[in-house]
Amino acid sequence: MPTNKVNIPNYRLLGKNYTTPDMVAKVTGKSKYAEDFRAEGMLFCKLLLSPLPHGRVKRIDASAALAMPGVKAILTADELPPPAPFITDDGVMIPADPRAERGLTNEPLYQGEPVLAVAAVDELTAAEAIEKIQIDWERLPFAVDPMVTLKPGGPNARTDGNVWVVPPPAPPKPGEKPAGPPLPQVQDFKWTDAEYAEFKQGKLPMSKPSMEWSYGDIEAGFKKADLVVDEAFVTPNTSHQCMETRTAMAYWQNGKVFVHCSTQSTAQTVPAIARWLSIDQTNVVVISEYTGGGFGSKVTSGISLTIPVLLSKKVNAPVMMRVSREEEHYIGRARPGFHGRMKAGFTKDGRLVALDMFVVTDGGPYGPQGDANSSGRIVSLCYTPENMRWRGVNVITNTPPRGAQSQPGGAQGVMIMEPVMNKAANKLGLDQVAIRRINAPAGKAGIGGAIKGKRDHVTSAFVQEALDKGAELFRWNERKSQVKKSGTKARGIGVAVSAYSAGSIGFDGLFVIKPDGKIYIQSGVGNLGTESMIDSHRVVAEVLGVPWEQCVVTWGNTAKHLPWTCPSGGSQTIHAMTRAAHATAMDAKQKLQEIAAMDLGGTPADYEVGGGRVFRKGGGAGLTFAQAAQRAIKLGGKYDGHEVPETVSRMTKASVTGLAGQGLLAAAKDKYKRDGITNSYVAGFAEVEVDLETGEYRIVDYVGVADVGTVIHPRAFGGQMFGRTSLGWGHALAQKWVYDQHYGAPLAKRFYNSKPPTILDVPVNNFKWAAVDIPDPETPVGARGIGEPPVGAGASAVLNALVDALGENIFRRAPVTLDIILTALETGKPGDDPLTAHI
Amino acid sequence: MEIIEFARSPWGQDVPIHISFTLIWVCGIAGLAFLIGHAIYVKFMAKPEEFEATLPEAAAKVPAKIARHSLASRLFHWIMAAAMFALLFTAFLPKVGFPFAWVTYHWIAGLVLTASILFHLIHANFFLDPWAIWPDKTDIEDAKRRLLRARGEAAPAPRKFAKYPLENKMYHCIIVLTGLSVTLTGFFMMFRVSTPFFTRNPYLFGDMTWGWMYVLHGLAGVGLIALIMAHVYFAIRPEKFAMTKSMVFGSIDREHFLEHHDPKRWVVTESSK
Amino acid sequence: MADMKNPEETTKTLSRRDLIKGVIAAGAVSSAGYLFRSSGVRAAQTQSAAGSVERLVTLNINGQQRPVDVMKQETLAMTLRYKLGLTGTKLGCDRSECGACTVLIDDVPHYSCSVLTHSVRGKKVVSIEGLASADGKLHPVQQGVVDEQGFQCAFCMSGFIMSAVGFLKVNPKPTRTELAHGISGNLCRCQDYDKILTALLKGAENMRRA
Amino acid sequence: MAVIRDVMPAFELFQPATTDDALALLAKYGSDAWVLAGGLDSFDWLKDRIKRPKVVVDMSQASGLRGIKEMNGGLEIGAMTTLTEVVRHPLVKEHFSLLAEGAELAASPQIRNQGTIGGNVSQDTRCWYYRSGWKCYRAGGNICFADTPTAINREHAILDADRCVAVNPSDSAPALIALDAQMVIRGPGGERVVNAQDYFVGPDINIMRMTVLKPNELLTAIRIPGTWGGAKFYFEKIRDRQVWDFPLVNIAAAMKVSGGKIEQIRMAVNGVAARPLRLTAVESAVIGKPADAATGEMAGKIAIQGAVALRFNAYKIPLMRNLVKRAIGGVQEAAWKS
Repeated sequence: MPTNKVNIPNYRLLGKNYTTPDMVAKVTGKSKYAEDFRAEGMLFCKLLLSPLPHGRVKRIDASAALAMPGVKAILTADELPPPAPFITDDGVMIPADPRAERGLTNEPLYQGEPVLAVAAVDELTAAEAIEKIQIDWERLPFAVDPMVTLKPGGPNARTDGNVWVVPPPAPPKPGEKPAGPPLPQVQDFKWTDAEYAEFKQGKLPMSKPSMEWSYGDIEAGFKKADLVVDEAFVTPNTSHQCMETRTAMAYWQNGKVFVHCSTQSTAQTVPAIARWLSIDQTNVVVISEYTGGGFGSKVTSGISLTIPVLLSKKVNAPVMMRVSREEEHYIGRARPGFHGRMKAGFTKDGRLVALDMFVVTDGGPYGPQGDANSSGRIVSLCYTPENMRWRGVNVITNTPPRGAQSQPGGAQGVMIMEPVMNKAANKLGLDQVAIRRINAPAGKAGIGGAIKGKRDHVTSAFVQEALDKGAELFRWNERKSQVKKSGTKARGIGVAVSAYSAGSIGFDGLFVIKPDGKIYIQSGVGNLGTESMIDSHRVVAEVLGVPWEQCVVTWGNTAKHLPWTCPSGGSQTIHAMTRAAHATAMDAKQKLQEIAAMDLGGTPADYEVGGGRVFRKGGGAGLTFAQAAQRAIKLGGKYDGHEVPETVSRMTKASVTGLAGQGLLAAAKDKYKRDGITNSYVAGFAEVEVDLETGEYRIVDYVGVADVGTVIHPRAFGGQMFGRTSLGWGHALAQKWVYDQHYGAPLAKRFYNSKPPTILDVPVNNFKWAAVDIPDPETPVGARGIGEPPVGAGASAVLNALVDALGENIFRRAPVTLDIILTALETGKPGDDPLTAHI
Repeated sequence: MEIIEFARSPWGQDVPIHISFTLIWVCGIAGLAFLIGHAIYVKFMAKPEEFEATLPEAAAKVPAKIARHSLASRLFHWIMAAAMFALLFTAFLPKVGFPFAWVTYHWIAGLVLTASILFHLIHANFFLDPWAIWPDKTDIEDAKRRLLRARGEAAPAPRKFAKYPLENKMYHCIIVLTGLSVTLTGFFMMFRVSTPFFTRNPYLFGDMTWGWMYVLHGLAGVGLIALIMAHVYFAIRPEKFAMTKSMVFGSIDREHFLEHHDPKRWVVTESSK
Repeated sequence: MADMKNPEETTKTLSRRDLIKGVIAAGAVSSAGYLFRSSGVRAAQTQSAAGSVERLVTLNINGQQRPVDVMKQETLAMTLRYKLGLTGTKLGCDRSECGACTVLIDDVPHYSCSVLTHSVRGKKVVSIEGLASADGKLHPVQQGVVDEQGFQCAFCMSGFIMSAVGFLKVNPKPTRTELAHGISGNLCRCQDYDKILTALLKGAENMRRA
Repeated sequence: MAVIRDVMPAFELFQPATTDDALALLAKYGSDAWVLAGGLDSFDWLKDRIKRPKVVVDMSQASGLRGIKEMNGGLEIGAMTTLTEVVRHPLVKEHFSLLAEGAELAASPQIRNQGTIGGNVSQDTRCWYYRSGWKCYRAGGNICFADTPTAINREHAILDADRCVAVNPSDSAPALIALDAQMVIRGPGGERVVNAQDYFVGPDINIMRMTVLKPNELLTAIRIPGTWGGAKFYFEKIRDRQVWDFPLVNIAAAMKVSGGKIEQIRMAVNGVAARPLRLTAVESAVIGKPADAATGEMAGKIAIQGAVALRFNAYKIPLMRNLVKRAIGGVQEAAWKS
């Protein structure tokens, strides 16, 4: 039960709990998610999924299906628009990628990939029609295990190779805009015989990489080291498994497509759909007021929504595509699993002086995932190795496409590095908290590799403070000396640190103060219920000095003139949108002051804003917001949006125009300076209890302390702390993919097989969170996001606690299920297969 | 009626998995129909066959008892028979409504059968006259004569048989085919189940290869139902009973020999075994 | 509206035309049955036998009698969502392993994705839409959730609330652990379990006070 | 012909009010009919379109099959009684708490509110290959996908496997065996009663079914004799998740102890073979011995004789051994509190 209170001084609203405006609709069932919409004449579509892990369609015979009464149309990959180049708002050209995922395909790259869709009057008819379709297949080689495809002579998941390689970006030509990121290329990549021999010994070969970076002098670092730890670890592939699948419904009206979908970003889904369909983004309307979970898998919704969109165009009727839970397993994204190996050099006092990190990521068939690189960056930040080399191989497998999942790459990096920290502390006889404290980032700590000798740095880091606070709350020192074993149960404690990027910059804010005196705030952020979408706008009320009740937030429908905003993903919102909100509030303040000066004399600087009024400093004449709004309408121009600010992005400009004339319109882009990359940090402390006769264990206690700057909405924050930590626990406890390697087929498609944690699997009575409460110096209200770093901390603190309870020779991969523990206790050897994927 | 059952493979391919088990009844009934038909034919329709007479000087050389099957051959035959019955019962009884744990008995019997066949191959090829069981030119020529005569057409009288009558030889041919089919497929099928001999590996072959292997095993298996029925039937027919006895005691007597066999084609001496 | 405990009687008293009129009169979505509209795919009609089932039924949903045309294989979740416009009941897995579709049948929580609609004839069904009173006053458990900012994405929320309401009928004064067990048949992927439990416990407290 | 899941095919529905009506329907429709109890197992097969019955006989309206009544000092539980009703029934709780414990650990609250005791004991295996609709032995094919060099078989059998290595997932079944329950079966020929342990069938005898129930028969009731009422009970279920999970191994034991010595005992485990196994060898070995850790240790070793591990399920052997040990000798530590 969180009894935690956050004390942010001097704020009227920030740091206080309140009820968000979406709650009543949610508790009464009136909130509408994508599948809750109906349209007259709506058809349903169903998907035909590939039975093969890799194959090519030779011939489709759908004649029997199309002859059925009630069947309206079939959509195949041939009817999808070809991949098209794309120009971003910043004018960067993203070239067309022929290898990119599309909604349907004639060369499925994983079992379950959608091949075609059938629209019919109802689902039953569509399903019967699918069963009547005959496809002739050409079978192609496949691999679902990255280790298998790396073996000499191993099969390749794509016909042209098995590893992604991203060429370095071309240097910008003088006088031209910088070129977009180069297209990833595919290579055929195999281990040498010697490396394969090492693999067969159960060791992950540190082969030649397909990407690498470094800083410092790693050789010199190892020379300095008193202890070298060489450890490998395997992390699971885990599906996002949002409660709401990526169901979508679409219809066309007057050349515009209306898409009801589930997305983390209403605003950013518009250009994504425009790009997938090769149409102008002004012809796309996205409606998504409530999103049933995303966790990174629905940043711009999913490309599968193009199926109902194109079918509805083809049959000229609304089409609903209900995505089933099994289909969601295929197209719903997942975190890539890692095979990682760390060679780490420590001095006697525990300082990490050299780190050689090597990872193999299982990236599925589409696009290189950023997880690999992120894992190295986060490890370089969390444990500040003096010298480091990071190398990775981004492997292509015939498994469902991956996507960012809360703390993408960071969680895996932490999970691979934490056992090394743990082992080093034990070997050196150091306290686990102490060794992390010694190596913790502080201030403008470095992150990532060096380019021309220079590394990036973060905005701020207060990890030592987080560790200290956590150790105190957890009573670490006290518990360290408790008895570990009692009868058939053993207890252990563990600590882990984690970090991740926690905020982007440069987005727009937009609101109108209307003649009713209320502030109508527009948001293009998806509503995932983390409430950052709403919470960030509390800054507007805070800056303008109005009660929150005077603010109305509009979201979820791009026909309602929304600004260009960040997605509710990557922990961006609370940072990016408090900045944008702040900038926009300042714009409103400026306009209010100007109007007041115009009407009441003096200069704008003579006026102050507060209490719903703009008034002369020190008291005296003023205008209410209602009056100022009416004046703004009269004044027109920039005051009511008839003059569009230059700085804001294309979408915001259109929205400003759409809202013009309704009141005092404030619109601004976040142009605040920021020195460094914004990251948040969590120190996690766990206690576990293991039943030595069954291998079962429970997390009996957990403390998480966050270094996130200013906490804006403590209750929502606490929910994120628990929720994201729990996602990490899931990775430690039971969540995974299982594949039959002979057929390349998934076996754990159902919840009862893939095992996301239930309420009885997590320490719902023994969880505490806290924040260090030091505002970030590089952002106006000092707030950073919290959605990512709890994951790695949650997973690794539990795994480290298991090591404390049972010793080091138990497991080499996560999740650690009871069979692994029991086998290890029984045989005295680690109870898991060291390297096979998806078991 | 379906002869083969197909199933959807995990890759969505239609592959054969085994024969339709109604074929058990089909073959059982076919076997029964054949032997009833044959019995009726022999009893009511068949004309007595006439053969070329045996020359007396040749007949004089024939001893009183002629060894037909060595002890080893007889042992082989009866072990094989026992294995065959065990195989048929373990295979088909559970399919026709008498469930029991049959798999282990089945493959053990299969191994016995395979071993006995291997023994037989070596024994027959290296210790006996391997050609004695295969039809020769005379057999084929005589078969024509017998056929013509049975149809009432004019043809010279056929000669008496060598060691084995043509029917016997033809039966052996079919048994060789079906026997090799079941044992060979059966041997590989042991990889599909758990045995003490090797790691269970149902993926030794592709889905399609396995499927046809099961079909062949099944077809040969149900074929054997009819073949064994016929074999037993002939074994107990009075005119063949001497041969059946020889499979127990090893020899036939002179009269039987002279009635059915041609001493020129089956050269026997006192010392012959 | 006729009580339809006996399906045989239904045949006699209600024609399909009457039923459709009734559906419209009852204020249901006018174009009923999106998912099962008019295809040719039907099970072979069998002649009536003991226990045969008539498609036209009247259901007691949230205290109202709702006449509706129900396919034989239709689940309650589908009827609620696609025939009666009650989309507050969510489908998260359609396989009784997430709980988003939980409704009360005669006060007992059930996964409506795994109940044949025909089996709730004569029973009282309550969905999330039936909790608040007619004047819009929230049910104490709903109020507890609002008070405590329970849940994140809330796709699982109606199921959790229905489970809690059902459980509190059996155990009105649960401990935190007891309530956790009571609502353990509901999955939350935001994994906001801590806040959910706090909110529903608050709801239990609200109920006792009300 | 392409495969599609997650749309329940159309079928004709019957909701007979009596067992006789239901049996008449089964007789009429034969193999085209499917019996629906709580439906929680059935709907998977139907929604996945793997099983395609033309007719579904839904027993939900057969009120005569629901309820618990006292009978000769024991109980008779109607097959359609829900698990929640079993768990909450005062007589079950008082005399046969072993069954209440087992039933309460099944699945989730809502499933227990709907799932029936008859359905729970008669449910099909959860082998994920079989459940994927792959044509294995159990589905009438000629292969076990779960015992191949690449198969993932962590949840499969260690005992009594014969070609098929699936396990029985029921939590109430071992409790019923330990309580010496009897299954009442009605068919066209009338009623027959079989002992609980004989209700289940292994792949050696019938590789396509989990029970001796014939397609034209119904399980109508479960009778628990008074014999074991109030005995010393032990039930434990080991699983990965605390909700919605089938047992990796579970154990049920009923013991009568006098003067510290075991006088009588019945013990059954599930999750280790295609049918719940009564551990008769253990039972006879421990009678007359003290109910302590040493006896438990010995019993555990006997229990696992003949166990054969697959690639990923070797842990089940010590797990079963330890559970047997605990069932006799007890657990030293308090149970989990969550």
